[in-house]
Amino acid sequence: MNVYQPFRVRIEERIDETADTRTLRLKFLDPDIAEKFDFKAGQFGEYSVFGAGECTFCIASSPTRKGYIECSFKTVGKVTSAMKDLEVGDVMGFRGPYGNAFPMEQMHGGNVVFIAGGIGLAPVRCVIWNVLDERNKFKDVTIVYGARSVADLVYKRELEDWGKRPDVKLWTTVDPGGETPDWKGQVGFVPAIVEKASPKADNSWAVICGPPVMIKYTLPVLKKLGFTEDRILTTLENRMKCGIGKCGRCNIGPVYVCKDGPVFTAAEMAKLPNEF
Amino acid sequence: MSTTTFIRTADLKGLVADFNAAGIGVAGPARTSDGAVDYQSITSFDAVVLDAQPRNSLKQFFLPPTEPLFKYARQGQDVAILEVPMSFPPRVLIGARPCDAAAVEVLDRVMNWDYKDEPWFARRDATTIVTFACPGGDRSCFCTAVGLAPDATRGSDLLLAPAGDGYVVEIVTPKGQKLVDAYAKRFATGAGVDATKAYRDTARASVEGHVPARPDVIRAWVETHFEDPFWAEISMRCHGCGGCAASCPTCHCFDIVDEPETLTEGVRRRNWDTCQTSLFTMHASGHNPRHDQCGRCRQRVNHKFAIYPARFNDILCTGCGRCARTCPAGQDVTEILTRIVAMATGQGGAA
Amino acid sequence: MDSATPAAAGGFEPRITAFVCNWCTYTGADLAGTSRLQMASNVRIIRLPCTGRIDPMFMIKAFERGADGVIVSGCHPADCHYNAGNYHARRRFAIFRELIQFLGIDTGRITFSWVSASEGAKWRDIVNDTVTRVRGLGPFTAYRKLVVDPATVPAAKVTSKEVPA
Amino acid sequence: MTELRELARRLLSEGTVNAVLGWEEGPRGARPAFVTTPDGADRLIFDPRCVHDLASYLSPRRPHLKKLGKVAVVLKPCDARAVAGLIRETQIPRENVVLVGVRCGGVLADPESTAPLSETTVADRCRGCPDREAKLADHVVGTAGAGFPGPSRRAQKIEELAAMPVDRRWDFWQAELSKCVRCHACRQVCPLCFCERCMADKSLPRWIESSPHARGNIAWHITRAMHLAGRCVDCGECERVCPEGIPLGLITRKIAQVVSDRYDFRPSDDPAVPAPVGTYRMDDPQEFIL
Repeated sequence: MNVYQPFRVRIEERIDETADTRTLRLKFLDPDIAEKFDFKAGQFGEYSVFGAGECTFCIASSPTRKGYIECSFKTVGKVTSAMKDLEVGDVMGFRGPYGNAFPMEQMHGGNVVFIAGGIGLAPVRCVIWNVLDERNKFKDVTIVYGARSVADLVYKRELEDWGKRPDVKLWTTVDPGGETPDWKGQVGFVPAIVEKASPKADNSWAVICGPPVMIKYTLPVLKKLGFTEDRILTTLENRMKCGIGKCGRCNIGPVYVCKDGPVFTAAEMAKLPNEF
Repeated sequence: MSTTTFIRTADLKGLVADFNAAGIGVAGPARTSDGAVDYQSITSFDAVVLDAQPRNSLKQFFLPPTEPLFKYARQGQDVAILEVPMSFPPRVLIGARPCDAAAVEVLDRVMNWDYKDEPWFARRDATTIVTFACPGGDRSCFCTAVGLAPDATRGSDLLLAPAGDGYVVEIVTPKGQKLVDAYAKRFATGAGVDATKAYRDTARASVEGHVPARPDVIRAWVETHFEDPFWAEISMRCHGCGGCAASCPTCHCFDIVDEPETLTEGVRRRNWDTCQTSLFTMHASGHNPRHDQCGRCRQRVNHKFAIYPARFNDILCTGCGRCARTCPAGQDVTEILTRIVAMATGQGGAA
Repeated sequence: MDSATPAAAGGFEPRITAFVCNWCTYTGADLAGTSRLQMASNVRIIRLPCTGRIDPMFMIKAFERGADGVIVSGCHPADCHYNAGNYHARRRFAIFRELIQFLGIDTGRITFSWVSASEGAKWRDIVNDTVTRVRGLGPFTAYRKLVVDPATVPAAKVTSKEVPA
Repeated sequence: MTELRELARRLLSEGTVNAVLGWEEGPRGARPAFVTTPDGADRLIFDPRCVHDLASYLSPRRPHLKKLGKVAVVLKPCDARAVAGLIRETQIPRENVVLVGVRCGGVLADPESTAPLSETTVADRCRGCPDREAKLADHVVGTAGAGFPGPSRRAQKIEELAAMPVDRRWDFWQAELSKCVRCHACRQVCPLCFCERCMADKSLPRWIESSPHARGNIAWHITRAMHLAGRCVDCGECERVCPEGIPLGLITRKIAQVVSDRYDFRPSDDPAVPAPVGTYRMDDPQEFIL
């Protein structure tokens, strides 16, 4: 037994989100682990396909929902390609949870704005679920989610559910040209929609995740709305092998994404050297 | 001062014979077929070469270039995990250099950073390090600039220094004491540490002054000069070969890969890796946060002299100089550090 | 059991991987089959578009995965479906063969041949000769011993893996 | 040396090039130098310690050097063969680089050596080298020694190995190749290993196991040798840089012999001569093919 040996998990369900994005619901084989396993919103794990290797993703489900974990991935490399070939019932590996988490307790009693682009909704979704499962602990909940096109929107069923809830303000948007004739959401880039949604900054937290260019242009909007850098939270990813601070490749300057992250405030991000 | 004892050279030979007889593995610096000196398995103390720095370091005895982490076997949809036992036969490393022994202890920090690396510590537990005080080094040695010395005891269980017809033995750790107790007949009373002073002084003199002993200044400069053109300048000659990392006693970065043996079975292995190659940080998408050699050269210096000190209050370098000796393009860490100190203290340094 | 695979003789049956071109040798092997020519059953054929596609890595991979011998075969010179694939391959094979011989691999483990679509009988001979020759050389244990991993034990029931706060 | 420095100074001050790649005195002997100012030309040296093949720096795999723009590079005759290889394989446009040949009568095995160049200290690959200056060069400077006669010790070792039974040869190579830690230094310094992404780094599929066990190592070294067959210019860098001291030169030299014997090809600094792998003759020998 060593720290690199994963738990075994079985694929309970697989949901195709888009043409190249899929969500897997995983259950621990060992009932003891299934019972004891706990994590915090924002933490990540090393998922493995035996024979292909390991891959790092955040846990896309919420710690408030016990007994399983979910991950969403885009098919790009060796491991994600192998993951795409797995069927329901197949056994995978999981190591974790690793890394820090969103400061859920601190956020209690505040408003929360979620801003996500593309597959970046996966880590944000974990917090959204967490917040909605403990809805009375938070005030206003606003979600701004954008993708390149309607076909690229992930978690479509959940978007529908969130849209129906009276206690959630949901703004979905697609890039100009990405809309379909029956698209009822917004058309435009995420920063513009955030400005349009204009969530109030007072006693608020923003959780943002998406392509670097989206984050780059959304941050000034949030600042203009009055959000301070220490209340804008994001989650980073970098190539990792061990997930536990030893293999030496996820650091951005002095900061280890696996140990100090993956969750960072915009204030912390601003101090990082330009190496991510 | 720790307690000392004494061992005659003849008894040292006998000690290695005792280890052999007891089935304890022995490794030490010995000649290779191509004439170099490597730490390697030995069966006799006669093979030990003490007057040349070994080409490799000790890290391979604790973090092998490749090691299996576990095997897997698929049965239908299920997968069985077969564990590699995390216990290793006892071994004595004899003739270790102080810089190499210290490196092992430096690495204990990261290997135990919140999560214990069992393969590393299982080998650590099984291994006793018998270090010989260094006779002195060449112009690339700079252990005294990173808080060590040719007779530093750090990381060693026993430290031997020559005196008369044998060696004064400093007992550094309980593990060292245990070895001395177990083979008490091989040890005797003899000269004290004082008798080795001249030897130690000569060694120290040979390595001093190659790099200013200002690790704090180096760290401060590296921490505040991420974008300095210095990095681009020194990286021009770098081939990105990673020879420095391979020979380094403290470079410990690794890769984890799955290797299928058959359609249903395979092994997950951990292999040495190096920050000097582009693949090291490349994302599956093709994006590479460390996209050129400039960033990679900076990373190596940064990790050793700024990041590790910030994390563990310890320098990830023991001044052995191997990276300078092995670099095919003449990149020299002593030069880099000396220039950094010069730039930091306002004494120029630009080429 | 036909005469070319005397399994009763000693137990060792070599595993042979054949890399053949689609146009000539594969068709030739097919002809051998449809002509009901008797031959050893030790060969597993991997069909490729052309000998020009047969990278020496394929042969290394075959040995890695347990082959005791390899057959490489394609169109005769001047017969290549793509005009020159076999000419290019011929140079690479020649160099590869001398290289592995230099590194200590018995070249008796690899058969190179040209077998046309009409040479079913030649394919049978190539197969039988190779099987006999490799049987004589014995299993390729030297290659299989290149990696010897420590004995493993089934994973203990994991119950106490720490979940950090 | 003065001639070299004057030429470099002129090329830099006239703006013909932005940088001159040559050798300088480093902390441990000679090492590659990147001179970007006319005054810096005085740093340049050439002596038998200048063993490094600077053609490596012209490889397109080094994007950080592209920033230098047009460069001049100082070349020994063997290095010129590497440049010819890069031109032949359309990796660098000839007009983008100024080639400064230095006349050479052999170099030492080790750039740190302080020994005079002699029959015993000369790099083994220089024994029997017929080239004293690069024909490909735009400028040629310096004077050449007489060179050293062959055969090289490697050639003798190759014969010795060839005479061994095959399984003893296997044992010899396993002892050597098992030392490999797969740092890939041999690839990184090779002037002709210019692939954007090396086959050894590709994982879909994983042809070459990346683990430094004997099985991965032999696959890597066979592949490396095959990919350099007929392209290797015998600059000796792979063997020099190997941190484990593996005699890689024996493998490349062996293949050079095969290519020479079978296809009458010897690496030259003429980019117009086609490489032997990638071309063919209809009557190439095929005695090994049934």
